Amino acid sequence: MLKYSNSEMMAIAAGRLIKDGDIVFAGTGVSMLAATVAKRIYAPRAVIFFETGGIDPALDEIPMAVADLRVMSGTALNSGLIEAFSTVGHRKLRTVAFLGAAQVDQYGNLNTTCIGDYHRPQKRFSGSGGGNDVASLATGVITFMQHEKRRLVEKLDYMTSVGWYRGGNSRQELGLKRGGAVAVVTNLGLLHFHEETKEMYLAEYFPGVTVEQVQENTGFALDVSNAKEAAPPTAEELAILREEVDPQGLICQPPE
Amino acid sequence: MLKYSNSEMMAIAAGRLIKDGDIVFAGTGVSMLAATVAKRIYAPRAVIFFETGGIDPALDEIPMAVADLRVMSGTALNSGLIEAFSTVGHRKLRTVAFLGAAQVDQYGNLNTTCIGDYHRPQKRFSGSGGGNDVASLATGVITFMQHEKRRLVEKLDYMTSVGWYRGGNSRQELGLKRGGAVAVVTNLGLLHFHEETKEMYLAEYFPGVTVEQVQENTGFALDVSNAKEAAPPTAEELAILREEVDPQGLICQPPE
Amino acid sequence: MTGCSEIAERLFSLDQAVEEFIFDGCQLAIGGFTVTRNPMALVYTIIRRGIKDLHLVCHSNGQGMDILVGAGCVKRLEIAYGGNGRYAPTCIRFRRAVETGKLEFEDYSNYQMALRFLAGSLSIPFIPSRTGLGSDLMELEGFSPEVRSEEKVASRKYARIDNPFSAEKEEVPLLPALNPDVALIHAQYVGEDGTVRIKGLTFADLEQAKAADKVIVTFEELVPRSFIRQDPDQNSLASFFVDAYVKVPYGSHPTACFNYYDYDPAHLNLYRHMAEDDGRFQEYLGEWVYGVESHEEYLRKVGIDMLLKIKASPGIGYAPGLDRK
Amino acid sequence: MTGCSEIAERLFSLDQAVEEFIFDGCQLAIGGFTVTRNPMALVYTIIRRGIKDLHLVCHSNGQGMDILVGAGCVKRLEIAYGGNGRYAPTCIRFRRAVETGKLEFEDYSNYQMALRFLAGSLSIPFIPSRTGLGSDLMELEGFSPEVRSEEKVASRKYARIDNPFSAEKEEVPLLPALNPDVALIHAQYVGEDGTVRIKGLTFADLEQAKAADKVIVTFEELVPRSFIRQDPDQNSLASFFVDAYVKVPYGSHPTACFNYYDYDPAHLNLYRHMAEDDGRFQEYLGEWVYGVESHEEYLRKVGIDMLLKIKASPGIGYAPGLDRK
Repeated sequence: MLKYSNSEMMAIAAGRLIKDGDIVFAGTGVSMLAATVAKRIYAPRAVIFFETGGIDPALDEIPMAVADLRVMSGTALNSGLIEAFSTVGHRKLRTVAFLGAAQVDQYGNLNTTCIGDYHRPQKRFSGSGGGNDVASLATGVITFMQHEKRRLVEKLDYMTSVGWYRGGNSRQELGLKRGGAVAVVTNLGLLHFHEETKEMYLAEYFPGVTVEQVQENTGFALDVSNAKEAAPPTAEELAILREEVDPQGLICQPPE
Repeated sequence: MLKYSNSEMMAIAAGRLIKDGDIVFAGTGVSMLAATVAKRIYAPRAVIFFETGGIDPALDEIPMAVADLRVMSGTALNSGLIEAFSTVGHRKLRTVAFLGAAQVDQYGNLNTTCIGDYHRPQKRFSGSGGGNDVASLATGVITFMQHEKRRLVEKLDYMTSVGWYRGGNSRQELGLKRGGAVAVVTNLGLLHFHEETKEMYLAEYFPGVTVEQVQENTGFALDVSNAKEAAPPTAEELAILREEVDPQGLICQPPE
Repeated sequence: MTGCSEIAERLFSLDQAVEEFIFDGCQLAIGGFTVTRNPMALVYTIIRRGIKDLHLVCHSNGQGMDILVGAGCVKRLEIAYGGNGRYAPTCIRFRRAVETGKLEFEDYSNYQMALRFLAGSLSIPFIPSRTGLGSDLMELEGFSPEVRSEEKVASRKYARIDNPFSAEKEEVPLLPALNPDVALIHAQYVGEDGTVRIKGLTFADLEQAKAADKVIVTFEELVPRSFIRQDPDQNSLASFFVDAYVKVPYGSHPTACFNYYDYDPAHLNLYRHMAEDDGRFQEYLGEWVYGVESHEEYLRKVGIDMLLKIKASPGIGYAPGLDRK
Repeated sequence: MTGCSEIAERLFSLDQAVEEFIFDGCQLAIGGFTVTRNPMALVYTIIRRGIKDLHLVCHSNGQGMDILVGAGCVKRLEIAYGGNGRYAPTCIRFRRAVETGKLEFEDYSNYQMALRFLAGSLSIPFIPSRTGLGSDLMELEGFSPEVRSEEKVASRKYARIDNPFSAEKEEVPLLPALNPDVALIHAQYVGEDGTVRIKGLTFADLEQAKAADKVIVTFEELVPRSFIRQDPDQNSLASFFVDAYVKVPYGSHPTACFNYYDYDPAHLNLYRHMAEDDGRFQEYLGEWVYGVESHEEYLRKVGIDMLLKIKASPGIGYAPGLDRK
């Protein structure tokens, strides 16, 4: 059996969600890998771009930040923040964004700002960056996070980026015309959202993970009734990830 | 005595109004010549630019339109309309604009749109173009026109571009924070505006023109009490205009 | 159509592109400015194919606007400037149409039209502007209430609000965004990857393209991916904004195209002369538009002598010494 | 200062530029983004000269923001993202300052901050935006009413109006424009005529520069007029927007500068380590900022070995194979 790490599984599981021709708004870290894996395997005509304005970079090396010189090298076009974000929100484009977060709630809303009181937090994080913008404007958002009770919570300490807001139609009622949370990819599995209620449910658990493990590490009641085991990474997926996408092992270290 | 044509006198009289370091928003025709003469003689550090976005072009040949390729050749920077107009209105820049018009009133307001009813005019002109914008935003406007009773009128058929509006402080009260009409240059002389009332007065009449001639050709009562004769073009001014600025004689033909 | 990285399936002929994307009554924006980089080959194709009732949204699209109006393709016009530089201080067929009541029209300024396209490109419904205050641009509406109620027509010409961020009362005019059905752009370069590069001034072309539902790009030259990606800072429009590409050398003749060719002064003078009379104008259309079967035939009519005369000088971008009277 | 076509009188040293244009309490915007093209040489000079009470307006100005906050120069901060990529998912001194109540701060998003600079650059008082709806960015204000009443602070974080162009009720959020007292930008090229060319992504640098009252540009290379005017489509900022130029090779170290040098991973890791502890951070400032008399001395401390390691490869723009762990 193939050996692979948690973050390799996450990158590949998320990459599989990208459709050919999608415009993929990538962050750094695992989301970069997921986008690049997707483009090299499932969605050759996907276009990867960054909030900083670099469109379809060569990505011969992994960027360590969205402003890394590697996101502006070999691109189709270099521009700026205004152009990039107006592209995310452009009605004629299907744009899918990868985000990370410190907390997510059952409606896919995200906190990347703080734990505790906003004005005097116990723990401060980076803040929205472009997170709120892409969550507001993109066709869909895929979020990465570690699966822990304190991260998958009933109530966010701060709602930085809106997913399905309070469920149902509440997102549209805010004036957000499209978009919403597509999936949350954790180290334990893949979470989707019910079509009507917009509540989170467990779609797939990764090989070696149990449904109980997922439930124990989730801070709210999670529908697991339709959960099945995810397909493990294939040899091809792993080879491309390790040899082409991140040969320096900057993001994912394969298991010893 | 040097011979020169009316339009040569106009270009030179207007050119003399430019201060060194001004950002000069030029149109085509005589205003182009005025701007170029000014830069080559009185204001070497003036920057000529166009509403289409070309900044400080080489102008080895006279442009025939503000989108002529000659306004984008040898420039410091080529951009677009948004950048150009936001530059005209930039509070840190002293921007002077040259405009033409079909009609002007005693407060320096301009009509470049129509004669007769707006919806079904006797005569339709080009419209505002960037005229209203620079009249609203620039530090000052200098207008060129033929001196005729039907052109210098008490009431405009259509107020395309605002000068001093209804005189006094009325321009500021509209919300136009700076700017206003600096001068009108006609084939007969140079018209300025009273500091308080903002009413037009005759500042200079060109050599060979009489004060009476100016009055007869003006459609409203004109203060001529401080008028004096303008200095004729110097040999240097004419030489630069004819040999360097418009050697093809596309705009001004010297007299036979 | 999104994210295609190669353009084979989006390469059209002029006729195919017009047939596919331009319909009677559609709202249309054309790129360029007066005598430069108007998408003339597409404009001629629109006329030839008898498209009608266009709602044209223009800043200063001189030559392309005038011939579309003159040929009767335009029902409704929003415009800032109906002139063509020294070759027509007021565009002649435009003027005739307004004076004879043949057009629904409404005036804005150039900055206002550019800002309206910018707002459309940013997907925001309006944008503030400081221009227009006190003028008849703000006092007089061109469109009737019936026109105002139609789709793609702004419900009001302007709005005014009190600046909510200011302690003192300060009125701010708002301009409604534009989102045309189609934008037509002529560019110098398109890469094999579909990336568009415009050289020289871009006017409001990029805002128009990003504001439009569909975008057709005609271009002078198809260049290798390696060329267009050598310096991506220079590129103008990403492939995913473009719905159709048409290769049309001299595609903006008789208007100019920086680094490729100057405007054709003889043709612009001919046009002016022909446009001055209704009958002559029909002759002009017969000879130069309806009677021409292809863009190649059009270029043969212009003739190699003239194409060499207007050829741009490298490093200068225009044709120095061209007789432009 | 307007319209000067040569820049001799606007060439300053780092110290002169900071002395002339940056004052205690001023509102400051810095260019670049996280690990790239921060105007670090100017930032160090600000710290060294003991400027205090800055009101910093940032989108994601990682490294420059963090050290200014850490050195105690910043009283008030508007920010979208206080991180530095993989080298500091949350900037450490920023985080410490917020958690210990040492800062007045308010959160926006990156697009919102960029749009606020755009509005400032267009001289309009506000701009609509579709982002933020429903989130705590709109629900929670960071600044107190007292802070709100101060000059250069927006009277409200957002406003909401009903779209006056829409028949149905549609609420639109408005963002207040930003017009900082000073913007600091680091560019690759400045021409002898003062024209600025930035290569690679421009982030919100150009909007920041055009929104600001005063602009200081540091740059890698002074190039002839003939070079900068060879292809003016590539240029970024006209001379008349710039108040002071300072030639500073490696002026954005340890952040990167496209085509010139990559970020310095060793230094960013050193910074992270030193920033984690209050005492160590003072040591870092002592060694790398206060204890350094000139930019040349700073570069000697970085060392030629590292400068060669981070040197960008032509045609690629970064340093391939650089150890970035």
